[in-house]
Amino acid sequence: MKILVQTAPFDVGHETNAFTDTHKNVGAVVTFTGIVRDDDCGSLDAMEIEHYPAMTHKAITQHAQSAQDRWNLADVMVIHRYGKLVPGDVIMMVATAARHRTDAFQAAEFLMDYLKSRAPFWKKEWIDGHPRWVEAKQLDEDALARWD
Amino acid sequence: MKILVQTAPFDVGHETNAFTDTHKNVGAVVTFTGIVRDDDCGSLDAMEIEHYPAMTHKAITQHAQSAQDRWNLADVMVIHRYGKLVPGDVIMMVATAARHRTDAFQAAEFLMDYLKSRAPFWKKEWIDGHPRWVEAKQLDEDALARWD
Amino acid sequence: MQLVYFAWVRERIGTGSEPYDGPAQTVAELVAELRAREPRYDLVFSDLTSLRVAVDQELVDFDAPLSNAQEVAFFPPMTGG
Amino acid sequence: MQLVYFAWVRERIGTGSEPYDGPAQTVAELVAELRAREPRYDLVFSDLTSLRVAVDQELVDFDAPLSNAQEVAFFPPMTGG
Repeated sequence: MKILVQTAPFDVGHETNAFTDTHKNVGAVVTFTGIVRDDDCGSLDAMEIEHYPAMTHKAITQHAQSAQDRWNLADVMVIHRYGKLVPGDVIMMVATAARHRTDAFQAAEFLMDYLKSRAPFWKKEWIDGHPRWVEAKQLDEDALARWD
Repeated sequence: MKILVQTAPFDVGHETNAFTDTHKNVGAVVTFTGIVRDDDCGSLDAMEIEHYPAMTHKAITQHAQSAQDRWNLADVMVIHRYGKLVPGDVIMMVATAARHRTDAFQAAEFLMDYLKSRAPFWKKEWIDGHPRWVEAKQLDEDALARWD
Repeated sequence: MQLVYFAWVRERIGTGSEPYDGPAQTVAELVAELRAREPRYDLVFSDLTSLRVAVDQELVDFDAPLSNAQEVAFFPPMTGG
Repeated sequence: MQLVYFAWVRERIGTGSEPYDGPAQTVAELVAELRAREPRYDLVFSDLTSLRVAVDQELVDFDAPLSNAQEVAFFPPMTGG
């Protein structure tokens, strides 16, 4: 298991290959990459991600472990950035490795639903020059609830 | 849309980065990588994938288009190898790009379920020296049926 | 019209493709004609639930018509991905 | 015990952390005490449905006990990923 919380950019392709190469007898690798995209209504100048350093790594690790308890996984990786980002920047990635594709897909979706609503990150956006904190979406709560 | 059917190995990380970099205003990229893994019961020496050249590219393209009709996708990529492979070799990958993660995840799973049971590929395995054609699994048919 | 075969269908019939210019109007009629030819065909087509058929590279049912088809392909259920 | 604040909670209270050594035995009692301090606290904690709380880095409900807690964090619903 590899959990990184960092400000530095990272190379998704390089991380994907490194994650895939270290596993013997894995039939399926799923990756999710989250990218800063423009706002639906205005022009996004930048985004700042704040997090809770004492909690973030610990909380993500707990949830990665619960994914491993729940599905038959060979490995899990999460890399999440914080700090200032601009449109096109990679925010985070999740990777899951398993013998069978369904485990890899389900675990990756589960981890994403968790990271959206329960990992201690907060996004502030500057749209057309104005700052605003991104509000949590009911849609993301609903997505998380289906794993109960 | 990029659909490749080839014998040559390819670099999953490089393809993932190239796929991700070409899209503006995409928030989510999901990739699936399929890898030759050892048999559950014996030792897999090698695998040979046969396909139907006149049909393969056309059939995958049709299904990639139906994924695009069904979900809000910015792009789809499928690379599938045929010929002789050994354990650890990458067989294929799928990538989907979308504004929102649910579209990217759903479309990638849909394409995988399709490729498993409807794209004209057939796997022959050599296990402990004995060749046998891989049999289609009811599980894969069931996985496909949920999209009807 | 060309008949093409893949995977164990190809192996058991002993060729990957062969021409056909008989009277069959549907896939079912074509299958019946092939089964009557030789035991190796009869054996391959004895259980249609274990086979798939494509007419001009489109998957179809075994009762599909052959009107103007250029190529008919027989093969086992696919196992890609 | 340390109180820590994130995102707009931090901005509205005007600090990221501050010490606390009052009598509160539960998160609810702590919230009540903070609200009584100053209008900026009162405003931040006026709608608890828009807040989350963690005791020693574990998410808890607002009626959770504070026994031996080292750190209590208040913040809005998370928006990561």
